[in-house]
Amino acid sequence: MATETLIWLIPLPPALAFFLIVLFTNRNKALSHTIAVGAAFLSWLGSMIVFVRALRVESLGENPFESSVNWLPTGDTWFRAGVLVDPLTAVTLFFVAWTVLMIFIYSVGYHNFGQPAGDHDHKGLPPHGATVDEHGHKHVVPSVEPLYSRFFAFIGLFAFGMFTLVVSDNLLTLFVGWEIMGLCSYLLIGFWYGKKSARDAAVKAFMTTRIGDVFMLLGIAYLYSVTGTLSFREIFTETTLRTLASIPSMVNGLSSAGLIGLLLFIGTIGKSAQFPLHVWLPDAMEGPTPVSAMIHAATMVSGGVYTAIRMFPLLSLDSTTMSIVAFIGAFTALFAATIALAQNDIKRVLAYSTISQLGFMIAALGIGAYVAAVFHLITHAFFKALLFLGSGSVIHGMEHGVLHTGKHDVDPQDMFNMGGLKNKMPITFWTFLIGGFALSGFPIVTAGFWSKDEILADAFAHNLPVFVTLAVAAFLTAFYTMRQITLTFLGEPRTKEAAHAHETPWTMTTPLVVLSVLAIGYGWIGIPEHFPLLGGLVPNWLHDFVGGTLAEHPEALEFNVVPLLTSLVVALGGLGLGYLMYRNVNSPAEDKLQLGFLKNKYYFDEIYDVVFIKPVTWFADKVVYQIMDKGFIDGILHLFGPGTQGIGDGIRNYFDLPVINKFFGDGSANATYFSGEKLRLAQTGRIQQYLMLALILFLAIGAALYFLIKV
Amino acid sequence: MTVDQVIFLAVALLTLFAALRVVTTGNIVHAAFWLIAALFGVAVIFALLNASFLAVVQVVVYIGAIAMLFIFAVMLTRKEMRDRGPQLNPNWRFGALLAAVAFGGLLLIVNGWSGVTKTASAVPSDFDAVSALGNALVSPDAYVLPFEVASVLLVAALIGAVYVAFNQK
Amino acid sequence: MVPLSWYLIFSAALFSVGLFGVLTRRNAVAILLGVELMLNSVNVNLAAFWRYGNVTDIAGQVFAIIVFAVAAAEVSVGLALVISIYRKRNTVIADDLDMLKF
Amino acid sequence: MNFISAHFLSLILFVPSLVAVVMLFLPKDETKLLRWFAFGASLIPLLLSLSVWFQFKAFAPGFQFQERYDWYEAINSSVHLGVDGLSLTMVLLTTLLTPLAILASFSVAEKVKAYMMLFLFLETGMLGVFMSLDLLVFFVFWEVGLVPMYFLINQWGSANRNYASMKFLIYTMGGSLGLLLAIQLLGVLFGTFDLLALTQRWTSLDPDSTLLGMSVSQVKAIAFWAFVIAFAIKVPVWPFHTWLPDAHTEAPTAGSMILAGVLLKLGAYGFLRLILPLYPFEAKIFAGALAFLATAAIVFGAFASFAQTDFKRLVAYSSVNHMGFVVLGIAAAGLASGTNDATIALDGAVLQMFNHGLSAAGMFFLVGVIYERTHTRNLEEYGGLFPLVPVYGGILIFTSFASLGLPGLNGFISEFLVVRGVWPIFTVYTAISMLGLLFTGAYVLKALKNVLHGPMNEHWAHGEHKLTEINAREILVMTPLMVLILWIGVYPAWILDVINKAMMMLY
Repeated sequence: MATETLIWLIPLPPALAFFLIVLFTNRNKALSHTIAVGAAFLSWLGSMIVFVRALRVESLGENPFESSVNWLPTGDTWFRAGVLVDPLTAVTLFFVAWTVLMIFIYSVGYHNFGQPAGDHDHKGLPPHGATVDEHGHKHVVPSVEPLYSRFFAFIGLFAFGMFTLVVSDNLLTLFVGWEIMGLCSYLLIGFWYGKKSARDAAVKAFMTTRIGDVFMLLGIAYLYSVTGTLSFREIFTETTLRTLASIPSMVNGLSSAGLIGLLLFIGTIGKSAQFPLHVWLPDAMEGPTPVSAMIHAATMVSGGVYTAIRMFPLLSLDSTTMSIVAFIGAFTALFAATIALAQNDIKRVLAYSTISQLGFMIAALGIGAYVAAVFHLITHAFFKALLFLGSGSVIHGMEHGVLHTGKHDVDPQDMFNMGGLKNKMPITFWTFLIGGFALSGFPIVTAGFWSKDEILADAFAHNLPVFVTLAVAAFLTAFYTMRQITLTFLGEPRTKEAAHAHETPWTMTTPLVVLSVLAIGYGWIGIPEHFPLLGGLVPNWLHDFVGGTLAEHPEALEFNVVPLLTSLVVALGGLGLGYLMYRNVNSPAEDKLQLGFLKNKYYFDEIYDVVFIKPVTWFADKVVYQIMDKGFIDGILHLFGPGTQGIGDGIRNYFDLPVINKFFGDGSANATYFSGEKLRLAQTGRIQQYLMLALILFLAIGAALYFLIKV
Repeated sequence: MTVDQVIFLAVALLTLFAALRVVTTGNIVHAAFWLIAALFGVAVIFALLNASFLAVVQVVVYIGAIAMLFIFAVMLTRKEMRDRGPQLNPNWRFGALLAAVAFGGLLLIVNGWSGVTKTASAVPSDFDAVSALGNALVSPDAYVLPFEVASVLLVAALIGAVYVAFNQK
Repeated sequence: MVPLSWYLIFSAALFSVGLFGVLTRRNAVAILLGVELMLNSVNVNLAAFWRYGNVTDIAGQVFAIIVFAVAAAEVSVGLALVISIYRKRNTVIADDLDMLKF
Repeated sequence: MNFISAHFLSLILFVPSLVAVVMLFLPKDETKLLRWFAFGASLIPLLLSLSVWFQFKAFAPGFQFQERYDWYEAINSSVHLGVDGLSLTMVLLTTLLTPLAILASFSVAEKVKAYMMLFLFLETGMLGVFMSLDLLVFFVFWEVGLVPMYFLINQWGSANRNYASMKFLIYTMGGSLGLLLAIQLLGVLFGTFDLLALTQRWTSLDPDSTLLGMSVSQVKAIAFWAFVIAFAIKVPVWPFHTWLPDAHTEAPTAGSMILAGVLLKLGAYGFLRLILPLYPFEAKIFAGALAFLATAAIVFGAFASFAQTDFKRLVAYSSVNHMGFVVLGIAAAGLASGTNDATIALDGAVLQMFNHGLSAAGMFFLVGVIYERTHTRNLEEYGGLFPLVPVYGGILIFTSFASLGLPGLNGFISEFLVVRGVWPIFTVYTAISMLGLLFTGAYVLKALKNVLHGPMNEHWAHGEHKLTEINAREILVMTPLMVLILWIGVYPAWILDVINKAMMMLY
């Protein structure tokens, strides 16, 4: 099959799976997940074939696979939509396909496929376990998710959106995929919509990202009207870029490229949960864990960064924009890392770490470290998916314990309820450890080290404040990761539930293993050439390949020992300090970092509530609806009512009644009545009298005529 | 005065007297009989006018059929043989006045008409009025249509009369 | 010869007498009698005008015949009505039959 | 067949009315017969207009399928019918929505005969506006559409129907008063009401000459405003919009479907068909004001919608918001007529009219479905209904997101085209209108959250109040709408191409 055709086909199987499940197989759980996983597999297969074929092409950057069709007629021309696989797309496709497939498989186990239906499970609430009678005594086992099929439908649709976003050759279809993912994110966060927190989180996620989306839409419209095209290949030609850079925008001191870049970047801020639109991502952890892993760690939020990377040639045209991007990224990286220190929910820690790591990528982009950003994007997708799936496995194991003890008020996600899980869940522990070390940037072996090191090296070379910020953030990352590992897996079980935790089924552990391989191995493709000892052993393939996407291939950095040392120190130091501090901590009270402002995320939710949500609700209801519409406009309208009625009354009382009615109306009626009253006497009903009268008249008229004619 | 004139005057006066009795007599049965007399007088007048067919029809149809019908009707609509109370309206005088005025008016018109003094020419000897009348009544060129319409009218009237007078009980 | 005017005057007198009867009699049958008189006066006129006009034109007599027919019809229907009313209201007095008001 | 092919438009136009007259002779108690008869009959115009759609030559300029019959010779007014890409789209929308609305009203049990007849008459009224090329006939149909709608609201509406129907009727009639006078003015000036002839003569008038003692520009300005107010009330443009929530809320379900789906389009159609071609100069001058009002409609419509607790009123206000985009596109086209940007904006506006017809009709229908079962429209009284009615929930989510403008569904295409077209022309207004787009999301999610999500309101789960799932007939109503929503969202070119060519030729 031609590669172009194949690219077109990549997003389709999950979409098809969505429709098949929704329309036909939603009652059959096994069939539904078979279809969904099968579809994910087909997409994975297609992606891998495309990826392999892309590797074989010489300088793919100049000659990408592309194909497009007429989509929208716009005046004289057509808007063309199509697919494009250049190096950036190829590597993104690679990690997206892997994570998506793994998470699809993981979901089968996570939602307890094959277990009995729950005793009291409700649709829209997490399953609560089922009682089974086995070997003569009753015990409680996990129960299957009531909306099992629906889950696979939704993630199918999501995968469609993600693949669409990746293979699009233009901003508009990219935006289509972008928003479809937003919808799925909304639906999946609110998957257990019976919980108020999930419901609110879903709305919050959708609305917050939508703020970014509308700006992005503006940016797209702006770009389209200036350049007349949205196709990446056409925008990123030298002439177009130069035009964009030379036309001033309506904002002072900013070229139109700068403004467009900013508008598009706001979209990324929303989607990738950067400051100040980061508030939705931690709450999004209300969704099922595979969702957190896929949407809110590996793919969708990466989609925001991917878009920013995609638009890098445009962003880099204006230095103001670049500084803003770098600032936002670096600030978010640090800021989110500090919050993560004080979180006790295993998934929330990961959520903040995701925000922080995305900030790393954005910061890298802002300082022009294109390849480093891509590199970190990929490695992060692998190890963060791994971490989330691991945490899901932990939670699952804990829920086992909860079901065993029957104490449902024990939160299976609170790390202070865990401890000592290393022996109970060995596969989970080792894979989680790999993920955690990758996240911390544990030297040499993990992929996270190589990508983070490259960012730090670039930052050191280009922008020192960013370097310092990121270094601190990296330190904190290592620290809270170790805190998490220590609290969760090491030491002794702190609760009975933790003591009764269980390793999870193979459907869940297999993806963990696969991903941990990728989380380690993927780093080796991007080892800088001049790195001591290891440099040159494996060629720095990534740099050459991904760098080829840009028109001007980025130069490889000279090796510098300062960033290398820094990253070694912060990673190992953070990990060591974390272990030391938390190995004996058994309750939140002993944790010195449970500071109010960290725990409450710097009160951002509260501030937004007071500054935006409450005033807007008030404005909408009171001002727009009650005062403006009901009061003012309808008030004026209602004045017309009494007004016309006044005129009407006036006419009636002073003209109609006296003149028309009394005089003409009643007058003529009265006259008729009066005359009738008198004349009725003539109506005797006696035929002879009538005859006489008729005769009199006849005679009179006859006489008159006779004499008149005579004379 | 010729014999004709004497006969005319006598018959006319008798007829008028009978007619007056018809409208003034208190007994309705007598009135019916006086009507027969009046109708007979008119038949004589027809004869005087050489309208022999009309005279015969007057006697046969009017006296023989219509007057008899009246007598039957009178007898059918009387509670008792004697009539009580006045037979004329309270305002009969006014009626009389009107009739008199009408008569006066008619006389006035007759008086003012130039042809009033016309005399009758002799009937041609070869003229057979009865056969001419018969031909005229059935000739398509003449009066067959009014004649037939009249017959239809008669049939309709008869059916209607039967229907109206039919005792539904 | 009798002049035409005599016939006309006789006819007018007969008509007026009949008219008087129609206008003043209380009994409905008697009113019909008056009507008969009036119809007869018309016939006299028709016959007279025939005789004093063109004798060969038989139209006058034809009309007289038709008047006979109409008179017969009128009498039959009129009497039927009188009898019908008598059955229903037990009276033939025209003044009592004053439904034709208001 | 010759007769049909020679009289396509008049058949489409008058078949509903003829059928309504025939229905007069059907027994009034045979409700089943009446319903199916009306439904079957309303399919005839649909089939005919589909046939017209397929025979239509998008690339040919001018009006096609023209028919002309003398009507009022003394003043040179004739029944002149014809369609171009713009009106054909609207005709298709009308003939599509009417059968669906009739199908949707199978649950109406009172006075079925009168109800169905009114609907069919309504269809004729609406189609007449879209088809007629004669101003006087245009006006006649414009008004004809009001009467059945008035009775539909007044007779089959809910609690506050008297107020709502009165407001609807008087308000729109008040607006059309000026329209009538302006049409008469044109008729007196040019001795014809024919749109084609009129456009030519009207625009070629010497601006320095005088007409009826006023300068041409004065006359034009007066006539312009008379037209604008009539159409603005119908659209409705903020601040003439307050009749809409009342009328929509009180109307019976199918009435709201038609009201939102088609009647609002009459106003926008008037702008496109009459104001832009007849008053290019005035349109240019006042385009800024119109764009301001459109932006206000978008923003305030979204805000007001967000503030509602009544489900149906919420959807009604969303119409204000969505139609704002149509007007914004029209305003941009008024200012920059002839440019490529303007064409794109108009493409978007017309497609938005069609799309809003689909999604608003669907939304109103879905509100009606749940209202029929629960007898409440208060959002607070629902809650967690998704497990009870999963199919309904799915359909509701789908339609809501179409109305929200989710990419991949139809609303996005049109809104994007409008934004794209308007951006270079009214940059600031476009930026502000994004606020409306943001809040579109807010109110849609608010509705979904209150209806489907959340803890289940046990009231609807058991016993006599047990909520029943959407039935086959209701799904049948939604199916064509959903198919079109998705189809236009994925591949809009089949309809957009017709619109685009028409817009290119018109302006």
